[in-house]
Amino acid sequence: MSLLQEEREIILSNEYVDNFDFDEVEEFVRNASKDLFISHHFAKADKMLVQPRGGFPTYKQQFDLYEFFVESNVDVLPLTIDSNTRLNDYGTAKKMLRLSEENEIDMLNGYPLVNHGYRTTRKMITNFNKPVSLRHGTPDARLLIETAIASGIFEIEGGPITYLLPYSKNFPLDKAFLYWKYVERVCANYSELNEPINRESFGPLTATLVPPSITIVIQLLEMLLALEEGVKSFSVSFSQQGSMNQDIVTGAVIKKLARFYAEEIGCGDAAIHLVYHQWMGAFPMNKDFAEQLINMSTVIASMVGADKIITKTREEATGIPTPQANAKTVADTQYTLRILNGLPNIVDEEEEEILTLEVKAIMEAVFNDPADTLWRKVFNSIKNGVIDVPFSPHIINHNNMITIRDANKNIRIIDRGNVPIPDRCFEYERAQCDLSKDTKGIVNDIIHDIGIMQ
Amino acid sequence: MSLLQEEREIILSNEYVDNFDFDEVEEFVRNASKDLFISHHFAKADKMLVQPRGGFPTYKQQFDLYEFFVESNVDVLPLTIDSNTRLNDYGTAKKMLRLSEENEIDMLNGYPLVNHGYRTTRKMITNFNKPVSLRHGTPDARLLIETAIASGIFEIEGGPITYLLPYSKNFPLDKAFLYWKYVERVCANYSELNEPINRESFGPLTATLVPPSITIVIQLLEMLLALEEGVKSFSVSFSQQGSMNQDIVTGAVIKKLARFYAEEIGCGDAAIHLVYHQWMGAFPMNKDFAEQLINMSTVIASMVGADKIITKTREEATGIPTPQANAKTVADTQYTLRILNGLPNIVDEEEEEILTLEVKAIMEAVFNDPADTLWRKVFNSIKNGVIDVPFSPHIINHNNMITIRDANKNIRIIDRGNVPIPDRCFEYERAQCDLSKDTKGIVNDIIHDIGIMQ
Amino acid sequence: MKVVTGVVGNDIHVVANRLMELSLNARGYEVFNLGVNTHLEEFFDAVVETGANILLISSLNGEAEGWSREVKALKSKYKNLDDLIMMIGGNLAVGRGDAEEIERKYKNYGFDLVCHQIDLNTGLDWLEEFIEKRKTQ
Amino acid sequence: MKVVTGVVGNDIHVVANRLMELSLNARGYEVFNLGVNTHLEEFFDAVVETGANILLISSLNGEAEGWSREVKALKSKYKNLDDLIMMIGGNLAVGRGDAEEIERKYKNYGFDLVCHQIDLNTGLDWLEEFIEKRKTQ
Repeated sequence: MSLLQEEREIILSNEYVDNFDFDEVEEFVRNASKDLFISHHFAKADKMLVQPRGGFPTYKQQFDLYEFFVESNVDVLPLTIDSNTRLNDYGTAKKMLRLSEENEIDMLNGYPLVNHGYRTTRKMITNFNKPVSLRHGTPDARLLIETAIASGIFEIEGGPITYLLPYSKNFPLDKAFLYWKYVERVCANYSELNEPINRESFGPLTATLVPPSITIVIQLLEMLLALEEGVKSFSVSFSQQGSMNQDIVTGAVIKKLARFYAEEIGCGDAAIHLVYHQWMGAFPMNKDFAEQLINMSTVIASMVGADKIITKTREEATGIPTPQANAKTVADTQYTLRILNGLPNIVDEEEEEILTLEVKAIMEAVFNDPADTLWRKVFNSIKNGVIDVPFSPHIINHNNMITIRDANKNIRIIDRGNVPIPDRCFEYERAQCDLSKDTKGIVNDIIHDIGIMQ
Repeated sequence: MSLLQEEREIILSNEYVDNFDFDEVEEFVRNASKDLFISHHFAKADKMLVQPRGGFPTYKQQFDLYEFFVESNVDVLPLTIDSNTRLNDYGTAKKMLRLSEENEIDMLNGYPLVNHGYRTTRKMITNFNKPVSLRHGTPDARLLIETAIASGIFEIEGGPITYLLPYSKNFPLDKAFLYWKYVERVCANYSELNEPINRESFGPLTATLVPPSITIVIQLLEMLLALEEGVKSFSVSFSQQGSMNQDIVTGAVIKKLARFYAEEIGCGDAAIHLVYHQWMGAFPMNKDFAEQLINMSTVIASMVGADKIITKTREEATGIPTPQANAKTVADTQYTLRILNGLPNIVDEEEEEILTLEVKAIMEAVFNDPADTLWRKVFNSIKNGVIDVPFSPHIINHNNMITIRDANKNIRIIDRGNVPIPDRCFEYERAQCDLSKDTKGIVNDIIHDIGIMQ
Repeated sequence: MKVVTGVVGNDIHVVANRLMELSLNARGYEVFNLGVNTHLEEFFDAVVETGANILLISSLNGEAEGWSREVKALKSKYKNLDDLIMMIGGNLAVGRGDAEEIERKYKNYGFDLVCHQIDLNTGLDWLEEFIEKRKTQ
Repeated sequence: MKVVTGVVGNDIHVVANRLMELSLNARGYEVFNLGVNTHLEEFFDAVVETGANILLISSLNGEAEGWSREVKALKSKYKNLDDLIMMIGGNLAVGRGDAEEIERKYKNYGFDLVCHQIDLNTGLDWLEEFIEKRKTQ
């Protein structure tokens, strides 16, 4: 732990940071209530856990939000971090936090955890004694995660690929891998003291026509990078894609392959969970319709067999949802899960086989990269387009894969770019689509497909 | 048509009745717009038709309701009849209609069609030029149906069993069969003039723990009784049962067997449709939850592959829904049907086989009854408990079958009474249940099962 | 012992009635269930015809108040009903009401056992206790 | 012909940009896509580096007003850009605004073609017409 300790000191040499007492933090984690660990809830729960979204600038606002959420019967509390903290700009976050505290207006779009510090935040977390999930979007989350775990937050979302490719144009991807390697090791180390810290990848990516093969490959790779470092509890995730059947197939394949690859690298002892995001694309402006969409997402999540669902609100299209809207979604979702019974057993062998072949082919291409470590193989694979995320703004992403929806709204690959989709699978995907259209028609279709839920 | 004509005259010799001009009515039906015929919409629609509920005493109220519904994008307009008319008490209906017209308060729970008469009502129906479905609950609906068809209402719900066993304690079942025989023949005769008049059976029955085998048997028998008389378009129906899988299995079996038995009696040329009722049992008082339930019903209806869905509203638990609530449900349901894509193909072979065996065994027992006509065989089968509807208030019903829900909320038969459920099926049904409980436990379970959606 | 039971008045809700029959059967009573929508006279006629020991009337929609006043007068027209155990259960008043006040009122109307918004099995336990107590008297 | 394109400012919405690239490619242009979050200087640098004939800037969140005034001054610092076709598209004002008024304003800022809330393919049709017209002049 000496190299880690050295890096730690560099990270902590920062005027905005808590003075860390690591002995005390270890003692805290060792004796922390099992109820704070989502890994513990996953192990004992016989229902899907429900987690809303939410983060406010001030301690008081966040505390009130949690009070509200607990009354609304949430299973997992969210802590969404503000965008200044995501860019490691703690100075601006501090200023905006002070302005938010002094005025009625919110100057931050989330909770500036580093500025609040772990001593303060821990009071809130332990007060509610519910598992908290950290939602951020930070490429360099080292300081943030140290602060989170010291606060009693034992689920950390994100990863080097999923938190970078959808959000950033220029942040160096190689650095992101190294920063997240640190995060994984910190999580792994603390996991030895009590229940495991759960890591969760962010499957929705750009939430825009990403084919399931790309989503799954990235989920598996971030999982492997975490398990390599000793993480023992990991959640792969994806968001509603627009076709119920494709979601069910995606869920089946990701569960099987996560288990398969975890065992391949000798980490079969890790617990792997599945998280489903309610629709992450463009929402209808009509709030009644938004509720229909949300309810349908919950039904599909049940058919997918997710362990946790992350909810949206009826106010999604119109701005930042109120706590009331979030609480309503939670209550509605819990009710829906309660009354939804007699789920059918659904297996689409052909679609599962095609998707499995695609994922395995891409994974093989990544593993065959000549680099010495897994993260460098993955880095190279993104750089050379073996992994290509549709609609990523990042300069390293190839953007040469083209996807459209077929008649059943399944996302299909009609141009594979440099991604090694096997010929048989590629032919199958194209065979589902109307390929008679010219580019103008395809562009119009894509515009339509993006607005599919409106 | 001479015997029919004789009966007609008796029915029409009634001081509250329109002076029927049958030549004019025939001429009207012959030239009526195809859009008024739901059978025409079934044939050409590529989506599930959406039908709300609703009926008001006065012409103006009903007209306003339809105006509202048409704006809300309904596919099928409902005409719900008041309960005095259902009991053929046109005198009271007339008095209450006048009071309703003179005051602000509704003195009837539906539209008194016979009192309004066909000349008046036809103006409204043709004005909107949408198919109208007659919802009543009348054992002797002969005059009502004459009036309905003359008004341009070309879908008639009900049947001798489904409109009697859930609603009446004493009305003679044999008479109901004869009254409905008249209705079928009137529908069949008018069907020769233009598109067919569609008959629809009322599958929900008591909406209380009715097992799918009983529901399907009664649907098939009412279908056969109609086809025998020459009806060419018929809808079988059932309501949400509480287990998604059981609904899907029920839908699959009823579709297959309806086709099978229609062909058995040489009526393979008839068009058979499937109607799904959103949850008909006790609704949650929480209106937000009611909406979740309604949305889930729509999703399940899609998985069942229904041709039409009959909707409920968020106000279900609190009284008679407002037109606004009905319109909202229609808009929500249409949106849900639009965004729900990629339906999986679900086949549960074992459940389908068990259910098919049960239905065929009961049907065989009915056919083997020594009576000379089908309606007498059915009558005898209800009288001797071969057909037994749980929670029917009717004195003829045996009430000896006991059903409970298994862990997946499938309705299972644990006491078959006199219903000839084959041993193998009965063992299968019981094997799904926890039978260790005493009657006190079972009674408590039934109470709980009835409140399953609350 | 023999029980005549049913739902009085215009109520068509059959669920409670059906569960009552199941529960009474399970407790070893011989049950004569008149079902829903039964008139007061029919109950007493059935008691006489069957020689029942117990009359158990359900009323679900709070309309019991209307006809209960007639119970004593009607019962007095029949002979040999002095030992009949009279029990009523269900929703005996609109809204929650005051339970003790309601019980007092219905006992005045001639009922030995009054179960206002009482769980089915609890009510039947009371019935058994009542029968035991009467035996020992 | 060569086109430099991209989304100006802090907007990370990449969809329109990606579809623009697809559509331009399909119409036979050689496309240099600078992607989202591009600064004004980067656009002109890229035009010079690639020798592009057309500069097509997207702005999606109505913030174009802020930096558009600098376009003329900045462009004048570069040599040989007199024949460059300058086009801007997207959401050029908050809310709907008056389309003609918006077009007049952006033409004053130095754009030859202004597409405020115009369908992608319509905008590219306008570009083709403009190129044709200029050829014949």
